[in-house]
Formats: sequence, structure tokens, C-alpha cells
Amino acid sequence: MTATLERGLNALREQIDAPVASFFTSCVSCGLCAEACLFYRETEDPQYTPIKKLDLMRRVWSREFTLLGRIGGWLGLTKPVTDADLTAWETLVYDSCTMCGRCTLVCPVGNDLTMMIRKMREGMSASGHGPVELIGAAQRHIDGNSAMGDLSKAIHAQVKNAVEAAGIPIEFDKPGVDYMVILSAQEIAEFPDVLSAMARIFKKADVTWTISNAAFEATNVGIQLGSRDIARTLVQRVVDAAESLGVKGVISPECGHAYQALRWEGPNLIGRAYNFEVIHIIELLDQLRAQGKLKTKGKNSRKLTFHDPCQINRRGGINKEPRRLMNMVAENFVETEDAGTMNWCCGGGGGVGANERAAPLRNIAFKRKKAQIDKVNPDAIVTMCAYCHHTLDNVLEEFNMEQEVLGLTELVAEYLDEDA
Amino acid sequence: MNNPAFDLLMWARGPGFDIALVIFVGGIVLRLFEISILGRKRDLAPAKGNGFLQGLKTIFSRSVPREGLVKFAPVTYIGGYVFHIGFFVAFFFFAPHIALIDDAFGISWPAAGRVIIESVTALTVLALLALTYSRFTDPVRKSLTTFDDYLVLLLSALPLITGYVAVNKLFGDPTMMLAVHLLTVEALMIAFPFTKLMHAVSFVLSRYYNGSIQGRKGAES
Amino acid sequence: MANKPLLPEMMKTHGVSRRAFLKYCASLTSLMALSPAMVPRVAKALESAPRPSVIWLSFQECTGCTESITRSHSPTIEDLIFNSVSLDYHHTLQAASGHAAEAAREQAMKDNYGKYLLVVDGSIPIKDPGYSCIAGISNLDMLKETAAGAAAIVSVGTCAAYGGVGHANPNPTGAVAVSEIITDKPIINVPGCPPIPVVMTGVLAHFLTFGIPELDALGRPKAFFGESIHDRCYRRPFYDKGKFAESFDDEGARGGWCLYKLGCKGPTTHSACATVKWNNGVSFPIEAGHPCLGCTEPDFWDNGGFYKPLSVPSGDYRKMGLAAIVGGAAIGTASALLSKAGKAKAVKAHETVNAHDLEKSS
Amino acid sequence: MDCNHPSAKKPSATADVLSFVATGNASPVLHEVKHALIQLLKTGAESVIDLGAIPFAPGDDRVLNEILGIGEVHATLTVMGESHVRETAIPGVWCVDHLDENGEYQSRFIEVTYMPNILKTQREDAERGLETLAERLGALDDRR
Repeated sequence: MTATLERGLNALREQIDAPVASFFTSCVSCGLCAEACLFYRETEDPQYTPIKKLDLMRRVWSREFTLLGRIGGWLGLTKPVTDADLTAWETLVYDSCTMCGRCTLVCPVGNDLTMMIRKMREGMSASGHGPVELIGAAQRHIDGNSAMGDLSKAIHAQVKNAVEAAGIPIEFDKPGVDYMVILSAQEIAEFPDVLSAMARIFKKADVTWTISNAAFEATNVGIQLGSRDIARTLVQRVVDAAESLGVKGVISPECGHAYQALRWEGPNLIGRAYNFEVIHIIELLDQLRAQGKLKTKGKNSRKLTFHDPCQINRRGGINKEPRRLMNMVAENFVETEDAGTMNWCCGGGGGVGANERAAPLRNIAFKRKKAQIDKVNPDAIVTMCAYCHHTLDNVLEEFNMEQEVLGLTELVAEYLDEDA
Repeated sequence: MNNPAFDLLMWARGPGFDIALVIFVGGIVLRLFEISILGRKRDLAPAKGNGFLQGLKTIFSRSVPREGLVKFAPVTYIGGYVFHIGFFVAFFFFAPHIALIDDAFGISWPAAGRVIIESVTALTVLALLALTYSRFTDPVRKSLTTFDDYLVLLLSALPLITGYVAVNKLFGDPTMMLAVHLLTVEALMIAFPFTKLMHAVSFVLSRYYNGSIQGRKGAES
Repeated sequence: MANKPLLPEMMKTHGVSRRAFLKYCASLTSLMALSPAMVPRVAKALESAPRPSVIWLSFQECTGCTESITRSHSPTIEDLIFNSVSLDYHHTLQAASGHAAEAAREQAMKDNYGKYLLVVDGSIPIKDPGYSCIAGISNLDMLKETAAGAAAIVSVGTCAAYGGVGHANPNPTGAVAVSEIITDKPIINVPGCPPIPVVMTGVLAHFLTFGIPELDALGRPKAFFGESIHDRCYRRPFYDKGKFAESFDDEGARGGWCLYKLGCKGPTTHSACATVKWNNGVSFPIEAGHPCLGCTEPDFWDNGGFYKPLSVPSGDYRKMGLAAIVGGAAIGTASALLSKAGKAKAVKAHETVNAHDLEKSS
Repeated sequence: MDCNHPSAKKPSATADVLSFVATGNASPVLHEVKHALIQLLKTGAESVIDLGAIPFAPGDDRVLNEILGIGEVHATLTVMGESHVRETAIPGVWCVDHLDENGEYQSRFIEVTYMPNILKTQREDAERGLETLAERLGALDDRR
């Protein structure tokens, strides 16, 4: 059994529902989605107009889901989607879209283009048009425990370091605790300080937590590649682990698509609601702040700005929480233009960051984010997604920019009032 | 002796309108059924916000452009607003049109004066010209434009132009121009359900879906 | 007949002054929409016009046209104009009847063959000519016979001009206009139900002075039918301002607002009613508060209802709309079910995607 | 001025409202009058403007009346209904209104002339006047 055109088209057919039909019906090809897209804005190449990236799906819908399209198809007025078409669209669907969701918010007729890209990727991947890096990551994660391969040794080592740094024990597989923490591979590999930060904050707030050996990885390449089957398998692992530990909730870490995968897609993938809640770390910190369980002392005096990760804010609904936390710890917090719901993507989301082929385009697209940062010219950029963090680190370096990138959890922990 | 213009007018007011109406109404219902029966799966993720209310809100709120975007596509935005508002005013506030609505639904409201209707109509046609021009020149618009788009632009412009000509007796026999005006409207009605004109109805669904998807997540829309 | 007095003599005997004649000529010139510079020419032409013999045939009609034209209470110049023609046959007005009347017609035709003016009111039934006969002669035969020797024909009233009420749906008698039968003679249509008497005399005056007036595509003298009621209506400013009477007794109706919404056909009706008016210039339907029926236009009876605004469809469209909703729903459902079946098939054909079979086989 | 002579139909309450409804045609007519007056003074050419040929609303009449004003001469003729011949406050510009026996307007003109023709006795009428006078004198003589 291999990827074929027919499987791809079938996957597209499976994805077409009332919203998709309504969106394609409503499109008046005004092209305003292009103005919202960082890839179009920086290249001014009309092929990057978001709705154009969906054209194959539109053709399937038109030919097979509308009366007139069906008649046109019978009469041979329209051509079916071919494998060559899919090949031609591969780079448009995977390289020039981070699924950042800006187009979804500007479309005057209200088309959720991002949701349709997500659906279109189902057909692309099933027909064998997924980027190799994402396929590799999927294989590694399915076969092992992380998109980066086997990270079980790494996590144990990082936890050990954190326990030493914070002086607080972190237990694996402890049943009955409040939360099970999952981490993005990026955090485990690059930003492990978040572990000690969480340990200190949770200790102060009397929140108990654990890490599961069976499911500590939060990322879900199935979402980016566009494969519900793979995404389901990965979500199921987390759900099984959490439910066997009997935790009250799972903390979704500073990772954009992981939140999207577990919090919003997950129940729909496995076909049922969970027996636990999923909460984003920043949501939880803000809750603790509101309950008076999180108190800080002192403030960072540098000029700080905040980068909203698309999947957590624009497509995840966590907007005010990080700002309240920022104001707790930042003396000089400045917002960039378009900050918040309409923030510009770092350019690495939606699997684009992992896609080598997309690197040159990604660097061009980053100029949008760069312009946004340049205007404010902060000393450091705070964010709440490890992958944004990772992308920003890389491209800032590429563009010889001086700014430091910080994780919000670590920043909050830095000013934790140990005496309160 | 027959007056061909009068006969055409009577055809346009009689069988012509009936045919157009059946295709228009039947077509819209057909398309809406075609869309909505497809359905969507119930979202099993616990909601953070009220998707239903935000969906309703988005139907209206999406009429306002996002801050700062107008300057990137001024022709599309301004032309689009002028056209939509202009078409709305010219259609809903010109007395003969109100008379039609009154006859069909038994509701009516005060009509606008000739100066308003005619200047609005002229502006609306200008907006259409600007939008058409941008479809020829702007790279994004150009790459997206299909035959359907030009057809829709033409079909939207014709009733405005013929209506203006008929009311002002710019040329042709006024009865004939009135008939031609009705026929262009009927062409618009017939094309409506099967072209991009359908957005004028389906936008409600799309905006609702968009708003409800975002709203459930507690995200803005 | 040939020794009938000329107009100046008649004016003299009726005690009409030259000044009155000049006044009449000025008003007539204005009425015929000629330039005031033409007044002397009109006066001269009227003074020296030869007086043709006129034969007036009434077919399927209501006598309303004749009533209209004779509806002048005081002697006016219009009467004189009529008096200056030789009305040799008009079966309603003439004293003679029966064989004597028909003999008068035949005599006039014989005496003035090729020169007389034929005036017709009423439509002609052609389904069965027996539907309307005079002295045993069918309308069709009498028209053909009389038209043969006519210099020109004036079709008075909408019936003669366009078929009128007889021609209205379903037209049981197969009524047609004069112009459908006679095609080899100049025909001046003076439609209206009935026509305005002043317009009638104006047309006759024009015929007497300058010959056949300039006609529009429907055979009507442009001077009287060149403009629409709507364009000359004193209520037009209300239309332009968007002020309309919604019913016959509302504030708008009392305020003299536009009657468009009450079905006024002014915009598509060409007539001089709004300027010349009726009953010696007293008023016209719209001034009396009633919408124009459009009686000077062909098939005005079948224009979708006198009280239906022009912009309102004439058919029973609501029923059609309801049927369309049902039909659209049925087809839409069928189409959607077909789509769903396709989708279900795709779901059934779905093979679980394995991370290891995402690369294309080739 | 009022070309609407009191003997014409009484203006109603709605007419007052209507007097503010205008087509905007008064101004071009007044310019035409000015041009005609220039021609009259330059070449002696007389002009007649037919007000029935131009769409006029009551508001236009009001403007026309305000600008032209009321002059020195006002003659009422009784010729098959009344006619009113009046000079406006602009000498050389006359208003000539022909009414029928019912007091309804037949036609309305603005004449730009030193003397409207209709005021003059017509030769034919004078001839008939002479005949009448002769007849009456004859009758008088017969009585004697």
C-alpha cells in the first residue's frame, strides 16, 4: 500500500464539508488574502495568493460536490485533478504557507483558508506529495517517541539537570498528580530551562505534576504534514498516558501546533472528548496569577516585546494571558505593530521551518517579521512557542540582528517571588 | 399594431421575470441545500468561547476591514465598498424597486431622491470600472481572474447602466430601455446562483462558519 | 360641398375677430409644438386651406371618441376647424340613416375619389367579419372599400390605431387596427381612450395646413405624442425627490405626490395629456389624482394591471417563487446526497495512512 | 409679477408647496430673454418664446416672476376667452397669456418687442369695423 493519486483525491473528498463548500462558493477572487500573507507580501509573487494554493481542492469540490460542476465534468468541460497538478502545488501548499491564519481573518466573505490548507495537505500527503523532512519526522515519531528520534535519554538528562538547578524533584509517571507535562522536542533539545522554570513556579503554587515516559513529546507532525491518521496515533499516545496516570490535566507546552493538535484537533481525531483538560502553560500561569498563586518580584528593565505564535494566539485564542504575565515581569514592554491577533508569523510554522527546500523563501518571508521587529527595536523578544523561539534565533542570526529571544515561562520564573 | 418595445417590456415583466425568478430562487435554495446538507462534524473539543454567538457577530463584523490593510489594496477595498453600498442604495432606495419589494413582501420604506440615486449609480459604475481595471492590471487580481469574474462584473454593471439610461432617457426609446433594464436584471438573477454572485448569499454561511470556528477556540475572528 | 365657405368667411359670420384668430393660431402653433415664428404661416395656411371631404367610419367602438371630440360646450375655433371640413359621412352624427346614409358615403367617395380624408374609430374584427356590420357590410369590407379612394387615413382612438379593448387578451373577435389591413395609404394614428379633442383638431389643423405631420414609429404625430406623460408631468419633481403616494387616500395622495407606486404608466406613455390636458384644459387624470393608464399605447389593457407599478412583475410570480423553493430544495438535496455518497465512498476507501507509505511509488 | 392672473384658476394650498418645486429651466429662459432684448435693441428683431415648449414647474414660474417683475402696462383682451398682455418691469419684455373661455391656459408666451402684435387692431377687424360702422350709420339715417 503506497501513496497514490487516488488516495490523495479520496482524502480530499473526505475533507470537503459544508464550511469548505460554503467557502469556495463565497470566494469572489478579490485577492485580499494575498495582502495578509507574509509570503506574498515579501515576494509580491501572485502565485502565493492563499486562495490560489487551494485551487486543486476547489476543483475537486466543483467537479464532485456541485450540480453544475458535475454536469461540466460529464461534458468534459473541466479536467480532473492529476498527479502532475498535485506535484505543481506541492511547494505552494507546504513551502509557502505556515498556516498562520492571517488570511482567514481578512477574507471579506469569511473564508477560513487556513483550515482548508490543513485539509488540502491531507490530500497532498496521501498522494505522496508531503515534504521529505516532514515524512521523516513522522516516521521517527511513529517508530520512536519524538519527531527528532528517540529523545528518552535526552529528556531524562534534561530533567536531571533541572532538578539540580531548581533543587526541586521532578518525578516521572507519577499517577494522581494535577498535571502531566509534555514538551516539544525543541524544548528538550534547545530550551530545557523551561523544566526548572516550571518546577519552581509549580512548587510555589502547589501544583503537582509529572512527565510520562510513554508520552513526553508534544509535537505532532501529523498536523503539519496533513495526516489525520498519523496525528491521531500521536494524540492517542498522550491521551492514553494521561488517562492511565489519572491526571487532572495535560499541560500543553510552549509550542504552537502542539496546542492546536492536542487541544483542538485531538478530541476530533480520536473521536471522543478526553477525561482530562488540556491547558496551555501560559493559560495555566495566568490562572495561577489570578488565583494569587503566582507572584513575582522585580522586573526586567530591558526593552521587551512579545511575539504571538500564530497557533496559540490567532488560532488558539490565547491573547491576553501572555500580556498580563509580561506586564508582571517587564518594566519596558512595547508591542509591535500588528501585535496580538494580527501578528506576523515568524515564518517557521506549519512545517515550513523543517522543510529545507523552503529555506530561501522562508528567509525572504522573514523580512516581514524583521520589519515589524525593527520598527520597535527591542532588546529582546519574548514568545511562548519553542519553535518560534527556534526560528527567530536562527533568522535573527542570519540577518545579523542583535535581539535575544526568551521563553515567557522562563522569564516569569526568573522573577518568581521565592519569599511570597 | 404592436409596439415591440412594449411587448418586450411585458415579456420582461411577465414570463421573463417568472423564468428568472424560478432560476434565481430555485438556484439559491439548491446551492444552499447543496452546501448545508454536506454538514460538518460536531466539534468534540471542549469550547473555550461561544462559537454560535461569535459566528453571528462575524457575519457583521467582517464587513469592516482589518486595520491597516486598506492601503495595500485600495482599489479593491474602496472600489468594493463603493460598489456594494452603491448597489445596495440604488437597489433598495429607488422607488420603483421599493414598489417591487412592496408587491412581493408587503413591506416598504421611503425612497431616495433622484439626485442621490443617480449619483450613487454613477459612482457604483465607476467603482465597477475601477475594479475591472484592477483585474486587468493588478498582478494578484489578474492571476485570480477567470471568465466568471468578468461575467459577474458585466452582469452587475448592466442593470445600473441600463437603469440610468432608462430613467434619464439618454438614448433609445424609454419603454425599450426599461425592458432592456429588466432583461439585464433577469440575466443577473439567472446567473446569480451559479456564479460568484452567489457570495452575496453564501457569505453569511462562510462568515458564520469562520466566526464559529474561531469563536469556539476563544480566538478573534 | 365644394361651395362650403372658407375659414375667414366663416369667422366673419360667427363674429370671430381677426385678433381671436391670431390668438387661436398662436395657441395652435404652441400646441403643435411648432416655433412661435411659424404663427404667420399657420394663420396663412388655415385661411387658404382647401376643405377636404371627410368620411368617418365607426367600427367596433364605444362612441367615446366621437363623444370626446364633440364635447365642446361653447363655439370655439376647434368647432370652426371641424366646420371647415366637409363631414360627409358619420353615422352617429349625420341626420340621414339607413340606405340614405350609405348613399351619402358612396356619393362622397365618388365625388372626391382620391382626395377625401378617411377617419376611422374602432377596431375591425377579422376572426369572423360578421361580428360587426353596418348596413349589412362587414367592417372589413367597408374599410377596404372606403380606404381605396382616401388621400389619407386618420385612426382615431386606440381601437382604430392599435386594436384597443377589442384587441385585448383574449381578443374574441380577432380585432385588429386599421394599419393591419390598410398598408398602402398614409395613416395617422391619434390614439387615446379617447383621444384629447384638442389633439384631434390639432392633427386635423396640421393636416389642413402642412399635410401629414411627422409621425413616430407607432404612427403618432410627434408633436402630440413625442414626449412621455412622465417627462411633462407636473408631479415629476415628486418622483425625482422620491415622494410617492402609497394609497389613494394617504398624505402623499392628498399632497399631490407621484402616483408611480399606484400603477401610473406615465413613464412609458406618450401623450400630450400633461400639457394640453382635458375638458378645455381643466385637468388630466394624474391631476385628478389617478395614475395614467397608458391609453395611448398599444395593448395598454394588457399591461399587467392598471394599479400595478411598472416595476412590478405582471405574472403570478409568488406561486412560481414558492415552487422554485421546493424545486430548488429537491434538486439541491439530490445533488448534496450525490456529493455525500461520493464522500462516503471516499471514506470507505480510506486506507489508514502509515508514516512509512507517504512516499510515492513510482 | 404674476403671469398667473387672478382670473386663472385659484392657487390651492398645495400650489404653495409646489411653488418650491423647480426644474431649473427658469434660468436658461431668462438668458434667452436677455439675448432677445439685445437683438431687439440692436436690429429691431422681435422674439417670441413659447413657455409651453419648456417643462416648467411652479417653482420655475416663481423664479421667472421674481426676476422679471411687474411693469407699467397691463391689458386684458376679451377674445374667445381672456388674454392678458402685460409688460414686465423689464421694458420690452412682455408676458402674453392666452386663456380659454373656462379661464384655463391655452398658451403662454414671453414676447420681446416694443408692442405685442395682438394688442394692435388687425386690418381685417378694422375693415369689418368700417362695415359695421357704415351699417349702423345707415340704420341711423334710416331712422331719421
